[in-house]
Amino acid sequence: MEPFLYDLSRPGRRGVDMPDPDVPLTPLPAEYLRDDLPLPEINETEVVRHYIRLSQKNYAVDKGFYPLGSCTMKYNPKINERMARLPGFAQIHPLQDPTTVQGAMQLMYELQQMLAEIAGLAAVSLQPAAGAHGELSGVLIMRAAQVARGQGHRHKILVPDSAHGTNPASTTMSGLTVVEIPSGADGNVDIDALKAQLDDRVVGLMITNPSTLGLFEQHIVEVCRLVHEAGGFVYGDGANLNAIMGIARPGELGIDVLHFNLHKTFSTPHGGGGPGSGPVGVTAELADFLPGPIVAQNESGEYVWKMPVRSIGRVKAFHGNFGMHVRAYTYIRMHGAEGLRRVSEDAVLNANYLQALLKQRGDYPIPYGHRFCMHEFVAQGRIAGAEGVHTLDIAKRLIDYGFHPPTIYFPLIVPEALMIEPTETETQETLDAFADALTAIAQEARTDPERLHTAPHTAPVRRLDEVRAARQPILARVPGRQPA
Amino acid sequence: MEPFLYDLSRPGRRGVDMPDPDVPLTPLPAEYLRDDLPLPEINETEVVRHYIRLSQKNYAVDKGFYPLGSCTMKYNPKINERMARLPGFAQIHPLQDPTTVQGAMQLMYELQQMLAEIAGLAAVSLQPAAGAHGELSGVLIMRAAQVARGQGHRHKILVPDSAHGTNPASTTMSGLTVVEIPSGADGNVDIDALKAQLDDRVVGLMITNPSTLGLFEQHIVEVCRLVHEAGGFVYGDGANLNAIMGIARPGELGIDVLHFNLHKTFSTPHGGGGPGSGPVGVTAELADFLPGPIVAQNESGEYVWKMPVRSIGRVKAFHGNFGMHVRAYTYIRMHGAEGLRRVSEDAVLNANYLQALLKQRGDYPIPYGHRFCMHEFVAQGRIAGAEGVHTLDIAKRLIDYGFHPPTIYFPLIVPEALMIEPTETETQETLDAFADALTAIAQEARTDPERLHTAPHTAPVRRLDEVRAARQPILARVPGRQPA
Amino acid sequence: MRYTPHTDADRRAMMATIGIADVAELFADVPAAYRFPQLNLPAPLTEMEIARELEALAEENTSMGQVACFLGAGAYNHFIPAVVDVVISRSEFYTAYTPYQPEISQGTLQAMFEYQSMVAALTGMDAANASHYDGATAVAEAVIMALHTHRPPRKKVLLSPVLHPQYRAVVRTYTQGMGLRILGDEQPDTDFHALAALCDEETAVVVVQNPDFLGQLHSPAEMRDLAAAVHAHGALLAVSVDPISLGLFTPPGAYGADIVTAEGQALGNSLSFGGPYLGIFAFRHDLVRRSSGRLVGETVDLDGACGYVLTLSTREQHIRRGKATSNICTNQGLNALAAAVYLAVMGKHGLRKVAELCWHKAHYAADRIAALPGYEILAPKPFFKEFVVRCPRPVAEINRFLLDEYGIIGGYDLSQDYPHLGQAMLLCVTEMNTADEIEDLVQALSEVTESHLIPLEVVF
Amino acid sequence: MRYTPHTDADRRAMMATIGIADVAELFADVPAAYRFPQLNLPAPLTEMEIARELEALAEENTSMGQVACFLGAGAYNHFIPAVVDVVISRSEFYTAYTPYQPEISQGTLQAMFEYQSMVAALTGMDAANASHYDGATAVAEAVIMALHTHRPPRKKVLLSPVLHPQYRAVVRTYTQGMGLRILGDEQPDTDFHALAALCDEETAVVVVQNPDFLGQLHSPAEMRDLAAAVHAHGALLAVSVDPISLGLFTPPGAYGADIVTAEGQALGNSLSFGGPYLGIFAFRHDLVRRSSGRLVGETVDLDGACGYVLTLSTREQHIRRGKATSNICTNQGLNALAAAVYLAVMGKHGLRKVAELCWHKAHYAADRIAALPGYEILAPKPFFKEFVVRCPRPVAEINRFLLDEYGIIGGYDLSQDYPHLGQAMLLCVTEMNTADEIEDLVQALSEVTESHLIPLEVVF
Ligand SMILES: Cc1ncc(COP(=O)(O)O)c(C=O)c1O
Ligand SMILES: Cc1ncc(COP(=O)(O)O)c(C=O)c1O
Repeated sequence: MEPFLYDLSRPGRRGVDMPDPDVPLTPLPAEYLRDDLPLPEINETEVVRHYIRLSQKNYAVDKGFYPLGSCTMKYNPKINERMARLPGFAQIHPLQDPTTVQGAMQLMYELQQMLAEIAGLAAVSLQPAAGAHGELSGVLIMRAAQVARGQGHRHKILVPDSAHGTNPASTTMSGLTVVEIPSGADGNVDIDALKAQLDDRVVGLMITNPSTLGLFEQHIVEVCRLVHEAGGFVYGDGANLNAIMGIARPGELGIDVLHFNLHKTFSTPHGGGGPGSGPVGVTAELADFLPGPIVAQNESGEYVWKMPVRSIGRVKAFHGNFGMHVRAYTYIRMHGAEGLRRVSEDAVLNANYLQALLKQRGDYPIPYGHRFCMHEFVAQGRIAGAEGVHTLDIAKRLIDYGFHPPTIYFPLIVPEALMIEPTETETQETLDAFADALTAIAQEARTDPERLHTAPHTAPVRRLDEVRAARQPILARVPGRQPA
Repeated sequence: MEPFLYDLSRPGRRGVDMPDPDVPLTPLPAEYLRDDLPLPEINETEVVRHYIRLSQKNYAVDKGFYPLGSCTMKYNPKINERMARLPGFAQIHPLQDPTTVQGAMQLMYELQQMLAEIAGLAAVSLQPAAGAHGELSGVLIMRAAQVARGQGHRHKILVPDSAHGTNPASTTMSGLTVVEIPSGADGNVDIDALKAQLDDRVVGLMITNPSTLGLFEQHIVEVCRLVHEAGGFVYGDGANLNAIMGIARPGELGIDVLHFNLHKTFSTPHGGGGPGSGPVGVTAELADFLPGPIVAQNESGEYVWKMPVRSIGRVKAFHGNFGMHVRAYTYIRMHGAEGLRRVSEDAVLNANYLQALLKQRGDYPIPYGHRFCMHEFVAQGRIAGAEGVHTLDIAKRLIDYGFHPPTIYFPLIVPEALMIEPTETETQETLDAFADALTAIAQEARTDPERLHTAPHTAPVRRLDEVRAARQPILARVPGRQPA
Repeated sequence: MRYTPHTDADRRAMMATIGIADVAELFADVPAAYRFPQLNLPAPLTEMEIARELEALAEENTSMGQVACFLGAGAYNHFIPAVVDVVISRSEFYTAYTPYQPEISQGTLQAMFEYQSMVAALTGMDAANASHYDGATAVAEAVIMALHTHRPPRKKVLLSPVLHPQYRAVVRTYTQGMGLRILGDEQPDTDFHALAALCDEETAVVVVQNPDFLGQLHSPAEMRDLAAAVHAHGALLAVSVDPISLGLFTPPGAYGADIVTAEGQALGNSLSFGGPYLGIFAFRHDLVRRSSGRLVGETVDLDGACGYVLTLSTREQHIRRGKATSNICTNQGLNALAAAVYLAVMGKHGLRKVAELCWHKAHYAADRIAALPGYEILAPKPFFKEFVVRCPRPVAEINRFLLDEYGIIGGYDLSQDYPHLGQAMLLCVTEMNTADEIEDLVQALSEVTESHLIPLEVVF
Repeated sequence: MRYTPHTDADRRAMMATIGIADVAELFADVPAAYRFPQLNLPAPLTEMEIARELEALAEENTSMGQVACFLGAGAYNHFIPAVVDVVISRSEFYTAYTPYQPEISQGTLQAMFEYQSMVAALTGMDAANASHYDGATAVAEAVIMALHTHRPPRKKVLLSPVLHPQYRAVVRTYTQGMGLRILGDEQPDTDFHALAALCDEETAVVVVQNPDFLGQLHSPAEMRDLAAAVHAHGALLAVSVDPISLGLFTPPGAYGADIVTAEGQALGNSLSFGGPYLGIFAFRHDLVRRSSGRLVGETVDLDGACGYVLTLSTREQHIRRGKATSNICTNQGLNALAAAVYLAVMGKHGLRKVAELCWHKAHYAADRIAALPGYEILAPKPFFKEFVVRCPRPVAEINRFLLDEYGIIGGYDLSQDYPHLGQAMLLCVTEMNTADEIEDLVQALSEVTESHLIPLEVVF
C-alpha cells in the first residue's frame, strides 16, 4: 500500500524552495487572506518516491499489450514527446502576437490541411480538446447549418444503438433530441428503421464507421444519400479512423462532419485519461460554421487567426490542445500517405488475425465473425460449459496473464461484449500470446471458475468493491475535515 | 521473467528508421565488409517495453531508502538532470574552439574553485572520471612530486587496513608498494604502527577521514604532521566528504591531495554503476602536477585550457565527465556555504540518530558505538540467540521490508559488517521504519531463521547462485555462437 | 516501417491464418469507387529528419526563455519545478488510459484521488472531479450542472462582464441549443452588486471570476454578499478562480460558492501555446451526483485493503448516454497529475510563497508605472498579479515597441473586449519576472511617452 | 531547506534520542581550531534561480543545433533516437548504484548482460566487460591487462602513431610508474607493417586503431598479417575501433585481435563536452580472469530461474585490493545502458544504415573538396567517416572563417599532433551532415583559396 499523500506530510517540511522577493514589499490586505492552506508539507525526495511508486501500480502501453477496444492504444512514439517539449513549442503564450509564433501557427495550419486530406473534407478546426468535444462541436455545426438553411425547427439526431455513449450525450448537450436507430443482424444500420425516421425534423445522423462492432458499414454511401435527401447531415464519429487511412475517405463516402481523435489514430498518448485532442472537419458547405479561430494564411503567406464567418463560436479558450497537435503532426509527417495506409492495413490485419485465431479455437462466440472485421472486433465472454463465468471475470483474469483487458460490456448491443482492438503496433507473437491466454482462461473457466471470479491474483490490489465506492462516495480527504 | 533481448528479435524487423543518402553513392570496398552483424532486430515498441519492464526490477533511490554505506546514496535533484540536458551543455563537442564554449568552461572553472574552497586546497582538476580514477591521479601526483624532489627511490604508500579496496589497487596501478597500517581499538590509525613505517621510502599515506568505520580520525593533524616530517604526502580519500562540508577542510588538517566523488557528496546520480566524477584537488605545492588540461583564466578574463607545467599527464580523453560537473555545480550553487554545512550536519545527525536507535534496542553490536559516528556507522550482523544467521541473511531479508540493504562485509576489519549510511535526504520517519525493520528481523532471526536464510521472498528473483556464475562464467550470449 | 513491426513474412503468415492472399481483401466492404484513395501528403520522414525540421520550426517562435513576458489573461508563465515533468514523463502514467480496470490502475487512481483532495483543500470545497478540458469549458460545465439542479428548469444565466471573455464565449457556444437567456455582461462595468440585482427566481446560476479578468480581487465580504443574494433566489453561485491566488486569499468555499472552477494551467503545466490545460472543477457535496466528469472514490478490495475506483459512473455518458450529466469522456488527466505533483511539491509553504511573490512584484511594477507620466493604473480594488494600465498610445503600438526594442512581451490589449477602458493593457507580473525585467519594462514604457514610436500603420 | 527534510522540531527530537543538545556536539572529534570554517561560496540559489542562470550560461556555448559540425577526432555527432533518453531517464536505472544486491537489481544486471552480449556481437569477441571510463582509459586498461598475462613480465609496449594522441597520452600517464618502454609512435608515419617489425619477445602488447586516428581503414588482410606477426612473438594485439564502423566492416574478432576497445560515445551518448562517455572493452574468452572492470554473468536463483549477477569479483579491488586487475569501481554504467538501448533500437539494419550514410557522405564530401584548387585529400587507403585534407592556409584560420562566415565547425587541426602532414585538418562527416551542409562547407573552403581570409594574428 502506498501511503495517502497527506500522510507523508509533516508540519514545516518543505518541498521546492522559492526565492525571497527582489522588490520592495507591499503590505498584504489582511481581510482578504485565508486562514489556513491545508496543502501537504513534504520534502522533494518523498514526493518523487511517492509518484514513482504509484506509477509502478499502473499498467500501460509501454509495459505491454493494451487491446482496449475503441481506444486505439497504439504505441506512442518517443520522438513525439521530445518535439512537444521543445521550448519553441512548450514555452509560448497563446496570446502572443502572431508574428512571434509563426512556426507554431504553420504547424497548426499544415495539420488542419493534412487532417482534411486524410478525411476527404474541406476544412478543419483544431480547437476541440477531445472526441466528445469534437462531437459537440460537430452537432452544433449541423444545428447551426440547419438554422442557416431556415430549418431551425429540426431537432432530431439519429444515433445507431451501437454508438458510443458520447454520441447521444453530445446530442443532448447541444439541445437536440436523440433518436436511436437499431442495427441489423449483419451489423449494418437497419436501413428500414433509418428510413422510418428520415423526416423533416432530422438535423442529421451520427454514424461510427467502422462501427463500434468493428465493421465497415456496407451501405454507407446509401445511408448518407438517404440522410442528405431528407435534408439532414451525416456526422462521422472518427474514433475509428485508424482502420481506414488511405483506405477510404469519409468525406467521399458522404460524411459531412467528422471528429478526429488525435489521441487514438495519431498516436498522442492517452495520459491516464487525457489530454486528447478532437479536431473537427467538415465539407466546404459547413466550413463557415467551424469553431474557431482557426489558422489561415493571408496574401503575403503569413499565418493569421481567422474566425469562420458563421462560426458556432469558440468551444475552448485559446486554440486547442496544441501540445497534442505537435505530436500528431510529427506522426503524420513521419508516415506520409503510404505509411498511414500501412498503419490502417496492419491494424486491420492484426484484428482479423486475432479474430481468426479465436474463431479457430472456438472458445468465445464472435457474433459478427462471419465478416472480416476492421481494426477491432467484438467477442463474447460466454464460454460453453462455464456459464457462471462472465466477461468481467475473464477480463480480470487476463490481468494475471500480463495483459490489459479489452473494453468490456460495450457496445451495449452485444451481451457480454469483449471489444478487442490490437492496433498495428503489436507483433504477431503478442497476438499469439494473447490468444493463448484467452484459450487458457476458457479452460480454467470450465475447471476452476472460482479462480476467475476472484481474479486478479497478481495485481497490486485484489478486486475492488465498486458498489461500496458509489454508495457512500468518498471523493476527497483533507486533513481536519470529514472525508467527502 | 523478462525475455532476453535477442529473444524479442525476428529477422527483418526494424527499430528506428534512417533516411536514404542525400548524396551520390560511393561503392563499398567489398574486401573490408563484415559477413554478418548479429545485432537484434526488434521494433521500437518492444524495445521500449523491454527496458521499461526491466527498470521495474530495480530498486533505486527514487523508490526508497538506500543506506549503502560509503556510497552516499542521497536524493538526486531533478533539476540537475534538466540542467545537464540543456543543448548548450549536452550538445557541444569537446574539441570546439574555446571561444565557442566559454559558458561550459566558466562552469568548470568555477567548479574547480568551489571544490578547492570546500576542501581547503589550492587547485583542482576535474578530469578523473570516478573516485578510483582520482586516486590513481593523486597517487601519481605524489609519486611525481617525490621524483621532482629527487626522492624517486621512495615507493611505499601506507594504507590503513580499513581503507576501501580502490586505495591499495590504485597504489599498485601506479607502480608503488602498499603497506598496510592497522587501526587501533578506538578506530583511529594506530600511531605507533604508522611511525614504524615512516621511513625514507614513504611516498605518502592514503587516509580516509571520516574513515570507513564512519569515525573522524581523532589524530588527523598529528598523523599528517608525522607523515610530512617523514617527507611523505597525505592523500585523503574524499569519498566521505559528505560528513564534513563546512565542518572541517581537509587541506587545513594537513591533507595534500584529495579526490572528490561528485556522485556521492554532490548528488550526481549513480547511474546503476556510473558514470561518476572524481576530481582531484591538491595543495599549492602540488598544483603543477595535476592531470590536465584544466581551465584557467587569461588576463582578458577568457577561459582557456591549461596543462599544468609538471602534469602527470592526462588521465582521460578530453576534460572529464562534464555532464556530472554540471550537476555538481548546480547542487553546490543551490546550497551555498550554509546549505552544504546543513547537508553535513544532517547527514551526521541522521547517522547518529539511527545508531542511537539501534544501540537502544541492542540487537546488533556496534563496535564503535561508544563514539559519535560521522555520516555512517558500522553495525554487525551478529544477533544474540541467532548464531546461524549472518549479515548476508539480514541484508536479504531487509529487501522484503522494502529497503535496500546497507553495504555488507566492508570494512573488512569488522566481521559481519553492516555499514549504514542514511544520508541527509532521509526523514526521521524513514529512519524509524528502518530501525523497526532491523528489530523485526532480529526477532525473526531468533524464531524463524530459515525465513532469513531463504530471503528475499518478495523480490523479482529468489536468492541467486553466485558461485555457479563464477565457476563457468557466461558473460555473453550471441545468437549462432556458444554462450561465452 | 516506422512503428508497424510486421515483416513481409509476418504478414504472409498472418494472412494464411486468416485465409486471404492479399490484405486488400479485408477491405472488400469499402465501395470500390472509394477504396484506396491516393492521399496527397508530404513524403514520409525519419525520426532524424522530422526532429531537425521541427527544431527549426520551433526556433521560429519567440519563447519565454528569450524574452521577458508580462502577458497573462488566462495563461500564465509560472515556475514549474523539474519534478513535475519527471512524473508526467513516466511511461506508466502517460501511456495508460482512463482507469477502467482499477486493479491495474491504482497509480492513476490514487494520484487522481489525491488531486481531488488537494483541489478541495485549495478551493475550500467538499469535492472535485478529475478535470475538465480547461478553465473555459469548466465554466460551461458549471452552468450546465447548475441547470440540472433546478426543477422546474430555470432558463436564465448571469455572467459577470469581468469573467474571462473567452469563457463567456464558450458558455454561449455550449448552450446555444438550450434556449437560455444569458445576461449580465452587456455592460462592461456591471459590478457584482449590480449583477446580484439581476438575479431572480428564473436564474439558474450566477458566474463570476475572482480575481476577475481585470485582475481585481473581490473581498470575502463582497463575495459573501453576492452569494447571499444569489442563494436568496435559489440560484447557484459559480466562481472561476486563479488557483495560484488561493495560496494567499480566502477560498470560494469560505464565502459561499456552490461550484468553483479554474484554469489549472498555472499549477505545473507549461504554456504550450494554449493547451493542453486543465479545467479544475470543485463543488459542494450535495451536488456530487449532478457533477460532470470522472470522479475517483475510495473503496476497499476483496481483502479489505484500501483502494481507489472510478465512481458514480451512472452520471456518465457510457452508462447514461443521452441523459448523462455531460458528454465528457477523455479529460485532461495528465494535466491534473501535473497539478497534483506541483501542489504536492510546492506544498503549503511554496504555494503561499509563489502567491506572495506575484503580489509584491505586481504591486511594485504597478507603483513604478503609476509614477510614469501618461500612464494610469486602473485598479480601484486590490489586485493580485494582474492590473490594468491606461496608456498614452494604442496598446498594439506599445507592445511592438516593447518587443522590438526591449525583448519584452507586453500586456493583453483590452481595446477589443473592454473598449470603455480606452487604450488599456492588462499587465501580468509573476514570480518569473525579475526586478531587472520590471526595470526594463518601466524604462521602455517611459520611452513610449517620449513618443519614440513609429505609428503602427507605418510598421506594417 | 533544499533537499534536507528536517524541521527544527525533527532535529530536536532526534537530538534528544541521541542525547545531545546541539548538533555541534557530534563534531567534537574535529580539532577545534579547524572546526566550522567559513566557506567562501556564492550565496545559495533556489531551483528557479539556478535554472535561469544556467540556461543563460548554456546559451553562451555554440551547440550542435546551431551549426554544421565537421569535427570528430574521437567524439562524434551521431543521431540519438529519442528512445535512448527515455530509458536512461528512468529513475530505477539512473538512481540505483552498482548492482551489489542482485535480487533487486535485475533490471541493471540483465541490461548489462545484454550490453556485453551486443558488444561481443559487434566486435566479434567472446566477451566484454560492463564498461571503462572512456575509449582512452580502455586502451590503458588493455595494456595493463596484457602486461598481466605475461610470465615472466614483459616491459615493452608498442603504440601505433595513428592511435588517438590522447589515448597514447593516457597510456603513458597510467603506466608511468611501471617502468615500461613505450615505443612505436616516435615516427608519425610508422605503419602497421613497420610496427609489427618492432615487435619482439619483450613486447607485451601492440595497440593499433582501426579506422585509425586519421580515418584510414586497415583491411582485414593487413590486420591479419599484423595479428600473425604480433602473436608470433607471444604478444597480444589490442585494437581500438569506432563502434559505428563495425556496422559495415570486419570486426577485430575476425582478424585476430585479443582485446578490443572503443570509445562508445557514438552509440547513443550525447557529446556533452567530452563526457561522460563509454569505454568499451571486449576480449577473448581465455583472458576473462585477467579482465578489469565489472562483469555480469548468467546464473540461476533458488528456484532455478534464470538471473544475473556481478561475477568473477575476485579479480576486483574490493576483494583482491592491491592485487586486483584494476582499481576501477564506479564505471560508466548508464552510458553502457544508453549504448545498449541504441544498439537494440537501431538493430542490425539501423547500425548498418548509419555506417553506410557516414561512408557515402564522407566520400562525397572528400570528392568535392578534392576538386577544389589548393586542397588535397591525404587518404592512401579507404576511409570511413574521417579523412585528412591538406589545406592552402593554416587550419586555425580556416576554421575561424568557417565558423564566422558559414556557421560551420571545421575539422580537427592536425598541426600539433602530426606536423609532418603540413597544414592539415581531419574532417568528419556523419549521417547528421546534410548534403546542404556539405555544399556549404565546399563553398566556404573554396572561398578560402581565394584568400578572403584575414590572417589569424589580426583576428586575435
Ligand atoms: C467511438 C467513440 N466515439 C467517441 C469517443 C469519445 O472520444 P473522447 O474520449 O476523446 O472524448 C470515443 C472514446 O472512447 C469512442 O470510442
Ligand atoms: C571510501 C571510498 N573510496 C573510494 C571509492 C572509489 O570511488 P569510485 O567508485 O568513484 O571509483 C569508494 C567507492 O565506493 C569509496 O567508498
